[in-house]
Amino acid sequence: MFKRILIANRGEIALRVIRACRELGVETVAIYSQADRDAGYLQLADEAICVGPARAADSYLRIDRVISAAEIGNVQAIHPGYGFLSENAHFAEVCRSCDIGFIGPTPEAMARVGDKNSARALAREAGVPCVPGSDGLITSEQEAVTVARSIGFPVLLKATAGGGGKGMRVAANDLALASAWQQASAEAQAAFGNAGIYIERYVERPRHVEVQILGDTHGTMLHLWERDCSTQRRHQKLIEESPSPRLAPETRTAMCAAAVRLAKTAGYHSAGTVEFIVDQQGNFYFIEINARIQVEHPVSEMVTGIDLVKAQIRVAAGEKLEMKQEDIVPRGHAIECRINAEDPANGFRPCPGRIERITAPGGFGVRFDSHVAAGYVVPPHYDSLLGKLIVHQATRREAIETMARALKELRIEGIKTTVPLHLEVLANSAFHDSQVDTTFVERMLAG
Amino acid sequence: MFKRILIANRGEIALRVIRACRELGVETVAIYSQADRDAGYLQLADEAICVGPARAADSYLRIDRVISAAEIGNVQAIHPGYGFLSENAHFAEVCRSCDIGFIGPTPEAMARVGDKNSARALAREAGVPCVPGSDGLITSEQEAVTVARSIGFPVLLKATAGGGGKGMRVAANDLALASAWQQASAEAQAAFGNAGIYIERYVERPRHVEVQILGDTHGTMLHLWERDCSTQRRHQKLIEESPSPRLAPETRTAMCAAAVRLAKTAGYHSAGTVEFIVDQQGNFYFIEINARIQVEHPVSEMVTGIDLVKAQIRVAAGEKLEMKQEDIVPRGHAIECRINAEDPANGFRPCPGRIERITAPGGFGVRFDSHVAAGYVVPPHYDSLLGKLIVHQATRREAIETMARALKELRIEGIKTTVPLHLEVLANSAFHDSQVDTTFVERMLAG
Amino acid sequence: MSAAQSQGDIFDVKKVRRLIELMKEHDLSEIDLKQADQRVRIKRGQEAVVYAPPVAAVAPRTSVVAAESAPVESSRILVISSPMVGTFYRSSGPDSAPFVKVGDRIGPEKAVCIIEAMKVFNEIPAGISGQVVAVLVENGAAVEFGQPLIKVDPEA
Amino acid sequence: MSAAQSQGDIFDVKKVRRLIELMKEHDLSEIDLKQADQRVRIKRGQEAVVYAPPVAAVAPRTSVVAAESAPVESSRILVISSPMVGTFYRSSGPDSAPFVKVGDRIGPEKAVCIIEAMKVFNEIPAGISGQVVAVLVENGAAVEFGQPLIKVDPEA
Repeated sequence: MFKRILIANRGEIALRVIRACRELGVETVAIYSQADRDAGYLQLADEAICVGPARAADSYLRIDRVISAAEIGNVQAIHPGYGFLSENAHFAEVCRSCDIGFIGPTPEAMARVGDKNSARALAREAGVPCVPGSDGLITSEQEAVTVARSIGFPVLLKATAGGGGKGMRVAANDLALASAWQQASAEAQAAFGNAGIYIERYVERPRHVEVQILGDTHGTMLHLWERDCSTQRRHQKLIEESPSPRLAPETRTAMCAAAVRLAKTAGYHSAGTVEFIVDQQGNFYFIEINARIQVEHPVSEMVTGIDLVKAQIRVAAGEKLEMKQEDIVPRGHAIECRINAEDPANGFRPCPGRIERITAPGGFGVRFDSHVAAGYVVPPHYDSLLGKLIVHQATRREAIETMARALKELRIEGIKTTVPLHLEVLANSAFHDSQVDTTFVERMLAG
Repeated sequence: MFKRILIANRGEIALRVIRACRELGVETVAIYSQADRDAGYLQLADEAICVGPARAADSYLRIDRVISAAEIGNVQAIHPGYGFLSENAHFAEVCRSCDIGFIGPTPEAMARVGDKNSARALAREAGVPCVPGSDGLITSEQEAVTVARSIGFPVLLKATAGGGGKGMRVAANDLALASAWQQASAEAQAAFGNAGIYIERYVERPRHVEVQILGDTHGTMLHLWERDCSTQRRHQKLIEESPSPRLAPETRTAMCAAAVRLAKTAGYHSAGTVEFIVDQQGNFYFIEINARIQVEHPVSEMVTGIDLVKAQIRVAAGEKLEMKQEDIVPRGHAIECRINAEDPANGFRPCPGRIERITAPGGFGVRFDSHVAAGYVVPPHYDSLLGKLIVHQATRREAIETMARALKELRIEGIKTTVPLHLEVLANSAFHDSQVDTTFVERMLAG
Repeated sequence: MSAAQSQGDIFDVKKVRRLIELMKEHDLSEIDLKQADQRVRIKRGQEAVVYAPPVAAVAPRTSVVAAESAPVESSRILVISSPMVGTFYRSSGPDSAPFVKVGDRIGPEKAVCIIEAMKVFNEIPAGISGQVVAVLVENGAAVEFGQPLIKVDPEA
Repeated sequence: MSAAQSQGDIFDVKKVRRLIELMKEHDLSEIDLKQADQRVRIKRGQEAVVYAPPVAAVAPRTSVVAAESAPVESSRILVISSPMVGTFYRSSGPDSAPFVKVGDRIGPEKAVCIIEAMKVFNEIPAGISGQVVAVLVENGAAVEFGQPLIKVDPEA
């Protein structure tokens, strides 16, 4: 096991990794920007090193500074968290060349699954269903039209380097396709420096279901069942749960097996997530692999009883996974609500500022993962996640009741949060009946 | 289901019941003494009624005032919590005569198990092993000597109405027995108004293991497996865990079956605890039944996934238990540490006062049940329990690691607590090896 | 809910003004009234520590509601508060006259109300002498322990 | 809900204004009104400790390390702080003389130290003129971003 690792991240995931390390007896070096210098979780690390000013591009995203901090911090490995450098294959390569362990997949596997087009090729190789679409990148508008006609309208244009909905366009016919093509490639070029676009059939009102995978460097690859993240707003996940409600048992088994097959084909190890969409007929299609720990990993932890971050650190240190697939038996139902510093009444505008008072919920089945405390100032430079409220109960109905109870106990004074939105979703009958697809929240808010 | 219930208690257990009710959609009426008027949990109740001054005998223990509050609060039932009136059969009777539901066993069952001597008779009837001892109360010193010789020294003298170690004496021979007899009966008379004493063989260095039971009013009686509460100081439990380490599987099964048999013989329903001691040879002996929810109930909740307080309210409302014994499968290992306002460096003197700041621990496997917050003033009138820190992990070793991590995250400023003592126990190799009996903490503190 | 409605709107500024005038009149530094889910709390003057010199005179802290059961002097007006939890009645029956009304002169033995608890009707004696200046609770309302019931001016 | 509605909007600014006027008029320090799930709480003036004359002059808070990389004035002394994370070296090699020592006069172009980061040795220029008054970090020590390295008196 590592003696000391560096955490190349901030906020709740930095605290999450510190907690895992403290339980493993591993020392931690935290890095921080000047905007985060007063954050309380830094005191739980064994050492904290300032790597730059508030702007992420000058601090958390600066590979040279993070590596320097790892060197002066004298660590054996780096945990990248999520976001920032976590899916940057070049960063993973630099770590390797500096002889610093990277707590994640190899740079090669990361690159293989990171590009959507090559990931689709891997999926086909592994016999995992993809949304019908182009075999590779589309290079001209004419080709786009030909492909779209062959797979059938409506179609979805996606940036190969994309994420978070950027560079995505839906086209219902030839005419719409022409302008969508130009917008999508321009947007992709601007956002990712890569104008590569591919085309898929547009699946209407899909559910977003993803499979948590976990593999070691000795050839074992397991899944920790699925999460349903259909409750989204503008492609941003709001509520995640496990198991996915209304998923047929055979679909579930097939999807989890497909995820493991795909990960093995990619030569993947560590924790990761294989994302699928499920259409209204219950067919599932591979979308992408997230080569890192995910924000919503706690719901899988709750139902399986497995600490994913500790497992991730253990396999990075070369340990074998002791468990077998048949040992991973889900129990009960878990739900996570992301508590963001946003104002639901004001177009979900980020709402940085000082938290005057906070009362965390507690009791049976409640977990609150948050780096904030009274007096904490939410900096405007990063994402607006304040914490994650996770509940675990015997049934989905009880999980909803516990979540509503816990949300009402959670008091955050000084800034606006997404708590009222969550309460609205939980009270919605479509959510109760699990009639949720990725368009649900927007329809609810419009209604 | 009840529409509205009154909670005849205070502190963390009052908050625990409020949380259960909020999840069940049941309204709550809290009562409070003038010392508790500013306690934050009162705001989570639908109504709060002051029942008297700080002294418990003038407020929480006043049956007339509690019943009046139930009447003006217009409730259908009363949850008594633990302590105070929870095991007062007369109070349960008054509730019945006032047509107010009592969330607990019937007064008859409570009376039957509440008296230790009659509980021993029930145990013999149910074929549950008791520590060899007198058949009933001892009425003279001469009889004490005769009985002690027949069961063999050393012997333990216990008050039939006792609890918390009061009225208990060990005697190693005839001479010691004479003075022990007089002290014990005088102490029992003073403490409980009942000088009744019985004699048992003294079991050296026993483990304290108890079985959680849960029954409905339709004849179903289940167990939720056992808890080990051997980590005590002066008969006060400090740390509880489930499952009990080093308990042979067949002992465990036999003990749990015995608890259910005994509860059925007593005509018991609701939640309750059957306490046993286990001697160094692994034999178990019945000690007593606690006819209420217990402080340490969360460890059983964590390993079974069953919310005991909600179940208790449901069965009190006449609902049938849906689950079967074979559905109650323990998972992982849970540990609870009682966080008391006591000064370990000063003979564990209670340490009331104002809490200036509190940081609650969080993350995977951590539950913190506490009614205190920054600014809370711990009143000197009641027990010193500030909260309960509970962890749940796959294995006992990991549970210990998570507990140590969480205890170090928990910061309470302004008063002294038992946190340092817990850290000392967790670091002790005898505790790691589960070589713990009820004398362990005192031996550890003696150095 | 019914209790809240019967007591009317505590956010009524006029009511608050009357309370404040009472505070000034009697030089109170704090009023804290709580009933069911209603609470009125008003502080006057500098609450906290004043370091000298010169030392500011700090008004003596008085409490109108904290007493165990006996009324406590607050400047001049005394308050009879409820010694138990129950239902407050101003008279011994629906057709009877109230035990006391504003303006009555009373002695310590005078029954001022009945509080019903557990079907027992308890006559509450005044315990003090003076003139009734206010009856604070409506007939039939629930009262908790320590709740102010009747105000008495002992010097009137 | 109905009770809340019947009481009207407690966020009514006019009502709050009247409450505040009331507070000013009567020199109240706090008002706290609570009913059902509504609450109005207003505090006025100095909540806490009041120190008497003479008031001690509190030094203005300054930060010598908060700047992005440029030194920040604190009274007269300027500080050169580290523009990166790395290892600090006072000289270009074990046998070389230090770039600067206390008492040296330096100009903006003058290299004052080397910071090694990722095997790259970065010469750090002073950026300012003046006299070195202190070297704050030991040779070979790790430095973080923004850490003060050298103090310079620009007016000496």
